[in-house]
Amino acid sequence: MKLVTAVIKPYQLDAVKEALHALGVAGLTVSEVQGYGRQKGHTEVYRGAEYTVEFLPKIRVEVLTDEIDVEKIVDAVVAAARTGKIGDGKVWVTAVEDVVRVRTGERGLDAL
Amino acid sequence: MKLVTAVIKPYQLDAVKEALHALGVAGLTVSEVQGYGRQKGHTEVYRGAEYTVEFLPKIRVEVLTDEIDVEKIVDAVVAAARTGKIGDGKVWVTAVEDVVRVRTGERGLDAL
Amino acid sequence: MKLVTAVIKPYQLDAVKEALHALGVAGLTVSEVQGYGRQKGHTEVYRGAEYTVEFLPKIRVEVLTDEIDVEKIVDAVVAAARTGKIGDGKVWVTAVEDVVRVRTGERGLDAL
Amino acid sequence: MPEAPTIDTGNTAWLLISSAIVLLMTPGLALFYGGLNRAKGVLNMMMMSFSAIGLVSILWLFYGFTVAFGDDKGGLIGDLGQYLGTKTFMAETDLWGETGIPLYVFLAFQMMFAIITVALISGAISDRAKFSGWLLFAFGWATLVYFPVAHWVWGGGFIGAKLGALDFAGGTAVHINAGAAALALVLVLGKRLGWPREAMKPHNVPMVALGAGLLWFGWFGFNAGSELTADSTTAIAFLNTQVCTAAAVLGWLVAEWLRDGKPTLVGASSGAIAGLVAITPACAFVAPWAAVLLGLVAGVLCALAVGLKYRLGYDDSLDVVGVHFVGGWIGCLWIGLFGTSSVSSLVSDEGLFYGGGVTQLGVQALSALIVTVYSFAIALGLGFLIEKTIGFRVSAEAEVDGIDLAEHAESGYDLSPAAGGSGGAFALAGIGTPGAAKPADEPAEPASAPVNEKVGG
Amino acid sequence: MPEAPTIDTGNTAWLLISSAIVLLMTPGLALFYGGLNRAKGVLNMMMMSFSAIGLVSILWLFYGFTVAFGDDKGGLIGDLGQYLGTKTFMAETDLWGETGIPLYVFLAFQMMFAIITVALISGAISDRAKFSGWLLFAFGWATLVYFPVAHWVWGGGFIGAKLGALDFAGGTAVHINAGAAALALVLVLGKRLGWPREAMKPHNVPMVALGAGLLWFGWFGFNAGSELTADSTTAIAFLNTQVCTAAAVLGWLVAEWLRDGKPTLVGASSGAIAGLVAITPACAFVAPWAAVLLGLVAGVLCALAVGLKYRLGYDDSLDVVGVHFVGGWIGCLWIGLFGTSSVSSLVSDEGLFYGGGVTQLGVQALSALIVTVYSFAIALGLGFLIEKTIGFRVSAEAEVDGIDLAEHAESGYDLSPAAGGSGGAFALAGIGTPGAAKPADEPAEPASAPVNEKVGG
Amino acid sequence: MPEAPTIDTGNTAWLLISSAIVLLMTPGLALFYGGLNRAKGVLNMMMMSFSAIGLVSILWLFYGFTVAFGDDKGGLIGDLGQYLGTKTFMAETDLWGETGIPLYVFLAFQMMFAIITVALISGAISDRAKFSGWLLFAFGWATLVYFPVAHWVWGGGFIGAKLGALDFAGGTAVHINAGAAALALVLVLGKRLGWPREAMKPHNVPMVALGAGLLWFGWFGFNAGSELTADSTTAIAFLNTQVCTAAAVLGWLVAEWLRDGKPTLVGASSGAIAGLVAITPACAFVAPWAAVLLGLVAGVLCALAVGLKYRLGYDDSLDVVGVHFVGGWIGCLWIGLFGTSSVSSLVSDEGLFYGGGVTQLGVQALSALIVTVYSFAIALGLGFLIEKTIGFRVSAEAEVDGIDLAEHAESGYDLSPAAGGSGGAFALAGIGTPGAAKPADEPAEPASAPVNEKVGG
Ligand SMILES: Nc1ncnc2c1ncn2[C@@H]1O[C@H](COP(=O)(O)OP(=O)(O)O)[C@@H](O)[C@H]1O
Ligand SMILES: Nc1ncnc2c1ncn2[C@@H]1O[C@H](COP(=O)(O)OP(=O)(O)O)[C@@H](O)[C@H]1O
Ligand SMILES: Nc1ncnc2c1ncn2[C@@H]1O[C@H](COP(=O)(O)OP(=O)(O)O)[C@@H](O)[C@H]1O
Repeated sequence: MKLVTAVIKPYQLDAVKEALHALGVAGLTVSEVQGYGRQKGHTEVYRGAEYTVEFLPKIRVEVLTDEIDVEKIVDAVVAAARTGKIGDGKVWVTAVEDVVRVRTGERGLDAL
Repeated sequence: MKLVTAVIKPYQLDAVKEALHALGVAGLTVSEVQGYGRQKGHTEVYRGAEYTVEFLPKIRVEVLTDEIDVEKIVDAVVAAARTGKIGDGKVWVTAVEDVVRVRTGERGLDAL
Repeated sequence: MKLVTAVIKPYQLDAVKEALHALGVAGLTVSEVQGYGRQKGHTEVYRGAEYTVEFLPKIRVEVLTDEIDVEKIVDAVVAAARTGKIGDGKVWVTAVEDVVRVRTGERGLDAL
Repeated sequence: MPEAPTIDTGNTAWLLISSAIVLLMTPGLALFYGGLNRAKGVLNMMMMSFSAIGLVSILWLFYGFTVAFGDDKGGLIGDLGQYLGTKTFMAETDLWGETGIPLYVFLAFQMMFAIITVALISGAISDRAKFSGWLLFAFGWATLVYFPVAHWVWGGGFIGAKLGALDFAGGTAVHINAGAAALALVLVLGKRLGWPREAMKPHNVPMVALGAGLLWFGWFGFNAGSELTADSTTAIAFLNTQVCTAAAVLGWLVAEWLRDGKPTLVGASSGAIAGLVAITPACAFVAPWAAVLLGLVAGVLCALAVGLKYRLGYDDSLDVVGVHFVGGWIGCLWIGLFGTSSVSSLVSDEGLFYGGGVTQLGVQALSALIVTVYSFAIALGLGFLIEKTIGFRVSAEAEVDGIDLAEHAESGYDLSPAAGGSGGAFALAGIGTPGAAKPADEPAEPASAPVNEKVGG
Repeated sequence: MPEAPTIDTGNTAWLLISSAIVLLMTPGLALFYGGLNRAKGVLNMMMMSFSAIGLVSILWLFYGFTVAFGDDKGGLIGDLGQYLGTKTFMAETDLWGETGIPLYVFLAFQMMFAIITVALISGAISDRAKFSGWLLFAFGWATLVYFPVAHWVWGGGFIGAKLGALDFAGGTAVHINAGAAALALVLVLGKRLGWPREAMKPHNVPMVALGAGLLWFGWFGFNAGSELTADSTTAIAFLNTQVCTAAAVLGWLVAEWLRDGKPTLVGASSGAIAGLVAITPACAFVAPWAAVLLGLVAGVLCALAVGLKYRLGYDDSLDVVGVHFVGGWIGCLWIGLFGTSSVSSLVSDEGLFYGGGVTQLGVQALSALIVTVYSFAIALGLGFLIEKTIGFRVSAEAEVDGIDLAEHAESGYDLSPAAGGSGGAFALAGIGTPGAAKPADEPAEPASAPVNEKVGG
Repeated sequence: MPEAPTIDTGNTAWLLISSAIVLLMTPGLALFYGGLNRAKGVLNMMMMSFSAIGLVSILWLFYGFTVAFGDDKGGLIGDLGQYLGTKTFMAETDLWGETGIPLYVFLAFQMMFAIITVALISGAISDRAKFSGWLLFAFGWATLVYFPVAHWVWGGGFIGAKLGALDFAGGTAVHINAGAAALALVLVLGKRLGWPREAMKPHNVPMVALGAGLLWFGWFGFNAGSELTADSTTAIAFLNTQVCTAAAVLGWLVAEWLRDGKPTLVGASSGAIAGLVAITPACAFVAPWAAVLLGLVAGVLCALAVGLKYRLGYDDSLDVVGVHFVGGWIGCLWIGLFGTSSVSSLVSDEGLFYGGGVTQLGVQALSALIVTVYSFAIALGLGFLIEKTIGFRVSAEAEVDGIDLAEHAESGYDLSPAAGGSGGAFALAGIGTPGAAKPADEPAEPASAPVNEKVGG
């Protein structure tokens, strides 16, 4: 079992979701994060004081999958999330030892 | 060392927390996430336009633990989070190479 | 490849960010979490009813890095996040099998 | 030969603006209640107020006004034919009494009272009442309770004209009346799921304070407007409203400070409402110093009263009983204690503290009791009728998911710290939309893929 | 010998406070529109209203008032020299007509109308208009359209004085006028990125309801204030405003209930605005029951009309056309249907339902048509001129990131459930600040490292 | 034989409603300040305003009014016995001067001024003042500074009656007075932790704009109400208030645009306040065009002034000094520059630009200086006294965690994008409650496990 985690630009979420859907991925979990990297933040102004917001809003997408599909999923996410501009984000893979579906108690592949 | 991650229904958090407490788990970290899966979202209406909210609010619970307790913890979380309805969520386990308690610098089991 | 995850006190984020910067870490991802542990929550009052907020706001910091730097990074984060009071948080390390930079498709170390 | 009454532009101006600010009280109440509520029911809570404006205005125009203010029939009801809403009153003589005010201004002013009285009840039943049930209840209670009770108290009916009970701006007719109905509905609907184990605290305290501010503002029209003209009675009603309310803010804060260790903004806002409620019946009958005392007493007592529900086990969600019912009773009795003819010629029996004995006090208590019993009984009956027929309470599932989604298919906020600002990834990602497009990815044919737009079917 | 007119304090009081509450309508509109907007553009949306207050007030003082209300020149424009803003009018005789009201009060009252009419337009172009473009448009449209049209309708110009069209408080001059301009701007600016695939729903519904509440409140000044004096016409205008609006709330809710299965708070708020718009021209000319009917019709029709944009493919973001243009037309024609001399002596031709034939109806339609065509044409021209010169639409990138950041370098909220409270780690962490200090870590020299403070350069 | 003065209903109506809208200014201020503040201190900020309403109302009733408006004693103070709050003034002759207004209306109107003047100060000390310290300060400063200064300026005291300084509605008595006290408190309390390294930006900008809108609205009562009657002076005061404020919005926006590259909504709101402050003393003394000029100047200068704190190193958190103190001085001096007897008969020495020399300018400056020095000195003394006795500043820990939790045990928001809506898992999970129950898991015995309810001990 693997966990694919992607940190992407918010506007790409829909494309990523559809790409995963096309691969038959049935579920995913997303959350709000703030990213810091090569991409520059923006500047706000408040009563003559100017300051920089360095963190940028990003979306983290997490997909549990089996070993076989993992490459396809990574490729699909990367392709769908790409705009070609700095700040497109990262995708990474970690090993998962076990997965359980809460509703049924099924384990491993059946839990997905 | 292991990390147990659970994505559960918000209303089950309290039960999960108490189940973990009963096992002597001293700490945990939770965050807001949005889930997509078999469970259907809901529909909102705005000035005659109707649209579907596909993502559902879920809570992610993370517990660092040692190898010995991990099965007990997974079972406890699964039992406490279960309502039997679609969307109850997933629990998964990953290996952790090291843990440090920031306050003291303690490592490994002592850090929990 | 490794993933260093830290759960820290919100006010320490800036110090952690600067410590990482000093080590040449180019990117990181942060998110809001709520922590439960030894540190006590606070009490709120509402029309004569008093209740305890058990979860405390924390920040999760995630840094992808290569094997070589991981110890330095952990040490730097622990040092920067420490206030010496209960609730300073945890830092842990997990193995990452692969990382991709979405923009370019670069993999592994080049993706950082 | 007495001159025919003509319009007094000053009085008319005062009552026009009073009517407008009393109308504003109901949106103010919607904010006050809405902010006190949990976020997942804020819209339903506000809808109960906004729908009361819509519904009660129409009922009042067509028959409520004539029931309440038509010529008295047997002490119980106004002449039904006199002011039916199908008629038009634009003659030069269509003024209200000796006030120099057009009839329609008085009708509009009193309309705003009917609206807010109904809306007040909704705070007790937050997060669990079907919207259709609420509308039905509002219709029934306005018709069977508010309109006749307004007649009894102000329109020449038995409480005001025979019994001689005093109620300048609505202690019995408005606050005790609404509070008793609220208690009845709480018994019909039962507790919210999880209450009282969960605290169910306010989701937006600045909004609570905003609502309290608008209510305070509008209440000057409510109380000082009730004189109908601009004179020195208006002046003292205005002043008493201010100082009693100020004292009640202090009273509630002190009670919190002593009991809980901390004074809160929810407490300050609640204290303001308690003071406003308490001074409502008494504002033109007591001296300013007695109004200050009333405020302190009402602030402290209502702060204590809102805790009673935990002991008695009824879930009066936003404390309509603890604030309006209790505050209304205190203010109503205060006239029997501190009412004095040196302030108002309407006071025939001096209050107890002025050596006038307990006559007026007894009359006040009786009037409050009658309204309490009548309103409670009818509301209970109406509530059960609705529960047994169309059902009054939403399903447990709807309650857990949130009544805003279940009853109104909308949710209060889509903020994400600052959508598009320093945070707000979810909002940027268009979560909650039918499909977040890539920036430049516009549909080829503009109208081809609307978001399930249903207008054209 | 007729007495020289003197100040009537009652009328003056009424018009002073009416002016104040009409001014409050524009912040109310900013909240209404701002809440309906997505969070990332809330500030820009509100800025369009606030800047309209700033800009139009000054234009009105200096030349708008004399264009609109100076002595008529050829039915088209007021005497330009008569009330130029450089003059001062403090003589005892500087009153407005026979109303007993100082000239400056009338000038101020009408100023508030000019402001909000301009601000109304902004709802159509949310999230995509350059702020500089908006300012230029506001300046041009106020000057070329609103000021003369106000003259045509109310200032002695051809629509009111020659054609004999009736418009008590601004159905044509305000709502149709603004609605037609809004449609023109939508055509110039095009759709928001992602529309209509994304739903772009309101980010803060309680704020929408608050805005609607303030608009409703201020509208009493708008409509009943338009009588200028406090008399029985004022009274019926006030009452009709209330009951028509109440009915429109119900009408919109019923339409939603039948069509979508759920009534919403956005619907109740929108229905209120639809009712207020519709009664605006007719409030002093129809009987209360006819106002109720108007409200029901306007509530239902506007609820249907806001869906038209999906079929026709134009992105009138917050439905200025569907509510103000459509509602304005309905109200304007209503006078031809239900206007009656038994309510107002200004009605010379009875409405169709009173057996008066279609004369007035035709006149009403013609007046609405003239204003529609004129406003649309000039707005279209102005819009294209701005687009071709300084550019009217922001870049796609600015639109995606959010117009608040792009045009105003600020973001609406920094909440994080409750910064420092039960949540809010980000706010505690000082994300969005130039460097969050450790608590005790203050800079050694206080003024040495300001946050890029630029005042002193 | 002169007739005994009788009540003028028009004037009374105007002052009643003016009093009500001036009261509304303080909740408006609470929203304005609260929105500008960080989220973790929004409630404390609003509490300072709400508690000022509670406290100062009572002080004013009992002795403030007689100190300020009792018959003058030696130019310094009013007759203490004359209007003590224990007395009642309901005689037919209890009117205020020649205005035809009941004494109690004037007392209430002026009460609202005392309240807001005290509340204004709180903006300077955000996020770090103990609530008990604030209450003590409010009590002391109102008593020792505001009440006598109001007497000096308006009540027959030496500044107005002897010196001949003009201050129509409170440039010296209110804004300079509060601004000088604010500066003193900033020196006593010191900087917020992290300032100026962290930007500490507004947490809720729409709330700032709402507050500004309510302040603008109420200010018409403040300025035009200060004439006490409804006449042509009222009219020009009203108009000048509007056009000066509008110009100041534009002025501030232009200053931002040139300096920072972007105009902001916080800037537009701040500009409005700056304009309102500046016109306050001058509104009845200058021609409308001069009011426009004043607005532009005040808008630009205050926009620059708010940056000064970074250079001088004092943390006037929400810029009370930069806006109220600076704006107050500008408006006060403006009378010496553009005051003219062609607008008001109260102007005896024409302003400099009307060829009247520098007499009035000097008098104005002197009056402003006296109030500045007196208020600053007493506030400084009071502040230090409080700091040395009960302590005025909260602990560093309380400041980091948030003053709302530390001083009031509550937090502003529990939103989570939309609890129960499209997001809001935390709110659904009941985080922040003593134990979130499973949906159907109700306690067996309703009242057995209340949430630590303490009422009954
Ligand atoms: N070393 C890292 N560890 C964790 N997250 C990272 C790391 N580097 C970048 N990120 C995440 O990826 C996002 C994009 O990175 P950035 O350097 O801006 O652009 P790019 O990936 O296109 O080179 C960041 O906003 C951050 O959320
Ligand atoms: N493959 C997956 N990867 C990550 N998270 C998943 C995955 N599948 C489901 N989830 C998470 O689990 C939640 C529940 O899944 P769902 O399919 O709705 O119900 P169930 O788990 O009962 O079959 C989802 O909302 C999502 O957050
Ligand atoms: N076993 C655990 N698993 C996951 N997170 C934990 C665990 N224990 C503690 N934490 C996180 O670390 C934070 C600090 O822990 P706490 O016990 O309060 O203090 P300390 O780490 O100083 O002993 C908690 O708020 C929680 O977010």
